[in-house]
Amino acid sequence: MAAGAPLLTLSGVSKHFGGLQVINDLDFVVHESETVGLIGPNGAGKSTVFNLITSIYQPDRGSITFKGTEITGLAPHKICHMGLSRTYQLVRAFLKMSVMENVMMAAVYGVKHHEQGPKQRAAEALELVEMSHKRDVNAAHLTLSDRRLLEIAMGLSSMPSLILLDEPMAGLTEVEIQHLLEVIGTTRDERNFSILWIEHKVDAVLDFCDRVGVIDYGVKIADGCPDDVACDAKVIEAYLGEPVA
Amino acid sequence: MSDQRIDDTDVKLLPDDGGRRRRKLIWAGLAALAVLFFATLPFYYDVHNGQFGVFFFNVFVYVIVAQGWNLVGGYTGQISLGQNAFFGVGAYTMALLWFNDVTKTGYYFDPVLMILAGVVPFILAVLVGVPLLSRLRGDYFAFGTLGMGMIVTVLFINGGMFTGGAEGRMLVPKMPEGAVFDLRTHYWVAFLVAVLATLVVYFMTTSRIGLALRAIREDEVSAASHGVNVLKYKVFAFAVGAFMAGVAGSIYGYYLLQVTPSNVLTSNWLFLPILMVVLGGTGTIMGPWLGAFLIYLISWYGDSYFAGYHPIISGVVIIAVMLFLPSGLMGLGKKMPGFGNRGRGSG
Amino acid sequence: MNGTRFFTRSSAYSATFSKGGFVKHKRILLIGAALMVLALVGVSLAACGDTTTTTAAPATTDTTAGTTDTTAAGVEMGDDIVIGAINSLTGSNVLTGQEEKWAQEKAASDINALGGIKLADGKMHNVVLKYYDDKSQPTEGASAMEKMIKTDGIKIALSSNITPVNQAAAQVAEKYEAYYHITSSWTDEASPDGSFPGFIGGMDLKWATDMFESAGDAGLVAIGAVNAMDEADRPTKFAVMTENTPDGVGFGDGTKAGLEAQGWEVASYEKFVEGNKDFSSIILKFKEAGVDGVVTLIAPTDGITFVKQMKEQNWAPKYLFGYKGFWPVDFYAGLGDDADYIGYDGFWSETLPYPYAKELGQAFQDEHNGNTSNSVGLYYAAAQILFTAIERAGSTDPGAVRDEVFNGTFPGTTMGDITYNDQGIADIPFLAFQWAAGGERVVLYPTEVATGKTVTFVPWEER
Amino acid sequence: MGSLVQILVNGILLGSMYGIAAIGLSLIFGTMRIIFLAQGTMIVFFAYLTYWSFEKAGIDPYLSLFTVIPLAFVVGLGLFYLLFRKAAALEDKNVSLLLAVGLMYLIDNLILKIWGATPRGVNLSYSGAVLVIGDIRVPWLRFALLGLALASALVVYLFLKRTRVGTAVRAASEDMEATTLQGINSVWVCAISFAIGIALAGVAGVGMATVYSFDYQFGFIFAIKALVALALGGIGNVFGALAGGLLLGIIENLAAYYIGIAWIEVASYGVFMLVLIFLPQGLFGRRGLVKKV
Repeated sequence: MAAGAPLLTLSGVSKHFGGLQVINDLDFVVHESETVGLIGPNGAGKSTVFNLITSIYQPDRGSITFKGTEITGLAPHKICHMGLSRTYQLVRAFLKMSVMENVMMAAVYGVKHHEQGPKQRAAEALELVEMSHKRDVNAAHLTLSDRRLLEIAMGLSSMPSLILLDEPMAGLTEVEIQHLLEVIGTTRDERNFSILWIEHKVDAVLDFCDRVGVIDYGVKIADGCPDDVACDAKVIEAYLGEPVA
Repeated sequence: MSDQRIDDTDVKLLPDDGGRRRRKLIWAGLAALAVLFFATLPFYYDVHNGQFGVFFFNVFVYVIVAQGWNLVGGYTGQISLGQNAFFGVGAYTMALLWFNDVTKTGYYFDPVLMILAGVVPFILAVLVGVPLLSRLRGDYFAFGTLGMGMIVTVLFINGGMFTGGAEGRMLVPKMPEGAVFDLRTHYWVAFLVAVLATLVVYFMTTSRIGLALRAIREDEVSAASHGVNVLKYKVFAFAVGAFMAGVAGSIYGYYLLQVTPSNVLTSNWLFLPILMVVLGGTGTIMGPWLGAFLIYLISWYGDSYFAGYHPIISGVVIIAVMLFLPSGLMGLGKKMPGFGNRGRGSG
Repeated sequence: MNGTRFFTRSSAYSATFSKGGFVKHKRILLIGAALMVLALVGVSLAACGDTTTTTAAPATTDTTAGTTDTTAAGVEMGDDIVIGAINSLTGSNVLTGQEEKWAQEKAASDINALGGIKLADGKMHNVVLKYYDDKSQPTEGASAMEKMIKTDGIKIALSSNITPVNQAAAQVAEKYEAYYHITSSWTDEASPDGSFPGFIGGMDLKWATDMFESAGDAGLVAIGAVNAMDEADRPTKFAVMTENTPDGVGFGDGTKAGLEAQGWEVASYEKFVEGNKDFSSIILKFKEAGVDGVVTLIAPTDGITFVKQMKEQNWAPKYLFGYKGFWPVDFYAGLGDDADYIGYDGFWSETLPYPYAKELGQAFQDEHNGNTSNSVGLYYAAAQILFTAIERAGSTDPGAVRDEVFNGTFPGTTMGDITYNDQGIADIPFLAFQWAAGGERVVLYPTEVATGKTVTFVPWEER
Repeated sequence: MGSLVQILVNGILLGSMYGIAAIGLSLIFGTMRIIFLAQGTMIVFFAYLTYWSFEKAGIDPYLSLFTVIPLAFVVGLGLFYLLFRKAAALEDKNVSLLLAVGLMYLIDNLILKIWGATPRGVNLSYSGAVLVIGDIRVPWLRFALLGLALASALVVYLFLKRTRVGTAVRAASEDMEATTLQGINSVWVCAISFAIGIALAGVAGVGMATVYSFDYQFGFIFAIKALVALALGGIGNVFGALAGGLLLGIIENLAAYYIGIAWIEVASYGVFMLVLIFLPQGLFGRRGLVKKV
């Protein structure tokens, strides 16, 4: 519960597609060195939140600040340079490139200036996610869980202060999830960055995060410590109202 | 499409590092031998009068354009359908500057003119590329470049006194006193530039720039979120491709000594290089060479043996290649162990 | 994203899809598709056979080598003389290319039937033509010339029939000292002020000759035919409309200047892109400008569209004269009666009082469903001249043959007596024709060979 | 003023051809992202078939619609399964682009070999009939073409809205991946779109045969014009594609009259580029279709 200064702030963010209001007046904060979960049923608008933060979509209303700077509408690569990196639900590592090339790419372009060279950073990031032995494997030939780890390594190599994890556990087996959680845990302790974690599966997030927000139909319905959220009537209703696939 | 994305059962490791390095060495050796062979060919073969001289000259010109397209279309994944415009603008830059005695630097195979012939398309590509690439992706970019090609063509046709209109510019009368047309010079210049173009593409794509370009090809959004200034690199690749096409245009202009819209702005300079790259292997360094050689071989001998039927044959060849070898000849080797096609489908 | 709603909706469809109804249909449709494709191929082949027996007669053999067996009695036969022929076998210019090829092959087989060409070695030599495809494009014309010289070692060639292609090919011939016997390319020289680069005459070619007309003078036959009209019928305001190609622009500029030099008013000068599909705005413009005479250079396909749209807009000038596209029989066939009273250029007519003209025209008709040609005589004459020059030179040395043509006089061709100047240029007079009602060709100009008088283009409603 | 109206009418009449072709392209491009450059060639091919059935059997072109459309549909299915099935699934769009180019070469030159280089056109007894409204002249055959264009748009629209396959096609043109994930047989959806696209080439072919003179190399420029119309109107919208075609026709006619016929390409492609740059989703396309993700 070591919440520092606010790192990422969403205030009054709204977004609609066609006639569909996907995000409605969302306020949300991530503090320094904080691990925050964002959960919600399928289609609640979780991924859209990420796409709004990383400027893939422009919000209709509201503002997003990162490290005190307004990043609404800023080019995605500039947001990355500011120290915000993300993973994707459907892994978007570069499949035709090797693991090392993937991480190198992120290391070269992710940070503008750093005392460590990109090669060193990339190697370190791979070491952290325990994938150094697969550095010359093409990303296309990795298992799904390795691809997830690869994306995390790519994120790490850009020395972020905040990583957005987009359903990293989707499609993984129990064993793989355990491994992933361990890796994320150790790297977080090592590097001391914040995490904003979207997840469909609730239990892991409740165990792992300092704080959890819940959204449904684009509206935040709960925000607090995991135990409180788990007991919140609205949350339970949201989850039971639409059966988990 | 997506069945390949979540493809976690099929784990295959690439051959170990040593094998890769060995293969790389073999390639480098072969390339060096080939360069040596082509560079010295004029010493033991009559390039000027023999049929292979002009054959290879044409292949080299196509290789330059194809390498340029390879950089944009192959490595960066932006299908440009405007290469003929850059080729033509390059040829016209050379021709008009020469014709109007602008630079006063000698003109016939003047390096200044040839570089300018690349610079002008480069600038054009930046001017066109920034608005197009900042707003359009993939196919829309293809439409946009196609439109640009059409506009450039019409502007040159209607250029009146400036461009010489539909009649273009005749350069023979401008040949310096006593200069003799010798195909050897053309052969060497074209070869040199083709090798240079290949080296530029090679070093660009194996350097850090290459990482960005390949990342953009596979997934622009992801590349951007990993810090790549997508627009900058796309425009850069597009402009370097245009530069190459322009220089190739000037070399071809020096060969024809007559630059007209129907010589240098036709769709031949658009589709043939693309075909060569794709046939050889998109996004491979040797693909354009293989492709250019084969396609030009078909077009050179096709109409000797199947007069009047060669377009039909070309059509069938294109279709057959795309059906059975969509990743090109360079993909043939990869196909053998069974995973050549993997990963191509997703991204 | 709106993933959820989409999911639930479309999964309902997926259920219906997998129920099988579509799968069954699909198989039937697939089999049907395969059958249809087969049927189409069959139909195509049938159609192919159909046309070869009727219209595609000239393309029977590539070379006339077959005649080597028929030796002329008593004279020893030497090796065949192989002459290259650059021709548009594919691309936009095929139609004219086919007529040219027919005429050249006819000339070769005629001379072979007479025993061939006698060279200095005292032997008779048969002529064999080897064709190279210029694909109707200048760059390919240059390639074809390279190929001819380098792969086959042939250094004498008959030309293609579009100016830019021949210019490019001539440029190559010049480099390797091969003789290029050009016809059908504008002969214009460069203008003194350098504003106009000139066509063949502007290139100062040492290794090529050209027998044709200057683009500047070509328009004169249209004017000549106007002058042959009754004073009252003559148009007063002209429009010049041409396709935006080197051929077209050279012609257009020349014609406009020619008309104005003779005191006619040119109210409109338009260049259109080849393959244009809509002329209605231009027709409207002409209509409003009070244009009553049109001189145009236009391809047959565009020409048919143009006249069709003239009729749709109910616009009929007093005089409509077209180069290039209005003379083929196919133009008349494509328009039917609507093509009546349209004037057009020609290089030749079988009615001309030249030796063999009538027979050549008859031979063409026999092999083309009775259709006539107003060009084959030119191509035939070009081949005749080349054969004569080879015979005079006594060898197939390109330089020697060339020297015979420069300043040479060739009497009795199907184009009459032809004399080349010291630039290797022979200007031939164009002819003006008109489609009479019913589709008969009438020669209007020059008046000494005219077979009829220029008739006003009859307004549509009076037909 | 009168002439302006006439120009607009002429433009609309010209544009209806572009429109029909663009609707077909819109389906093919929308679902498979194939830049189908052979569309013009297919149109010419069906124009020849129409011409041929008229010359050989005296079948009125408008009657032959009933044979040409099903034939074209089935040819489309055949082409898809023979050529484009695999290519449509590839991320590398060069393959399908070049397949279309190869097909264009092949069919262009097959037409040349089969029917020759002669320009063809169908001369009907009612070819010259013109509807006269005041000063404005509307040729009936070209008017009929506009009718065909509207009918095509309507039929395709109803197909997309009212049938299950149509809904799947619509879904696919929005997000092929999602469609695949939802278990819709994406191959079949592509096949249907492609076949309808070619069927529309058949419609356009009949129209071309009746109104224009055509030859074997008419196709390429026409395909590009149709692409321009498509991008002008906006992808994923049937009436948008039609409107794009009409707009292109009007631009060309206005340019021909006011600037000069030599400049129509600059005018039409210039407008096209401006639209691409400032309204990437086209004039009538739905916003958000050009997705960033």
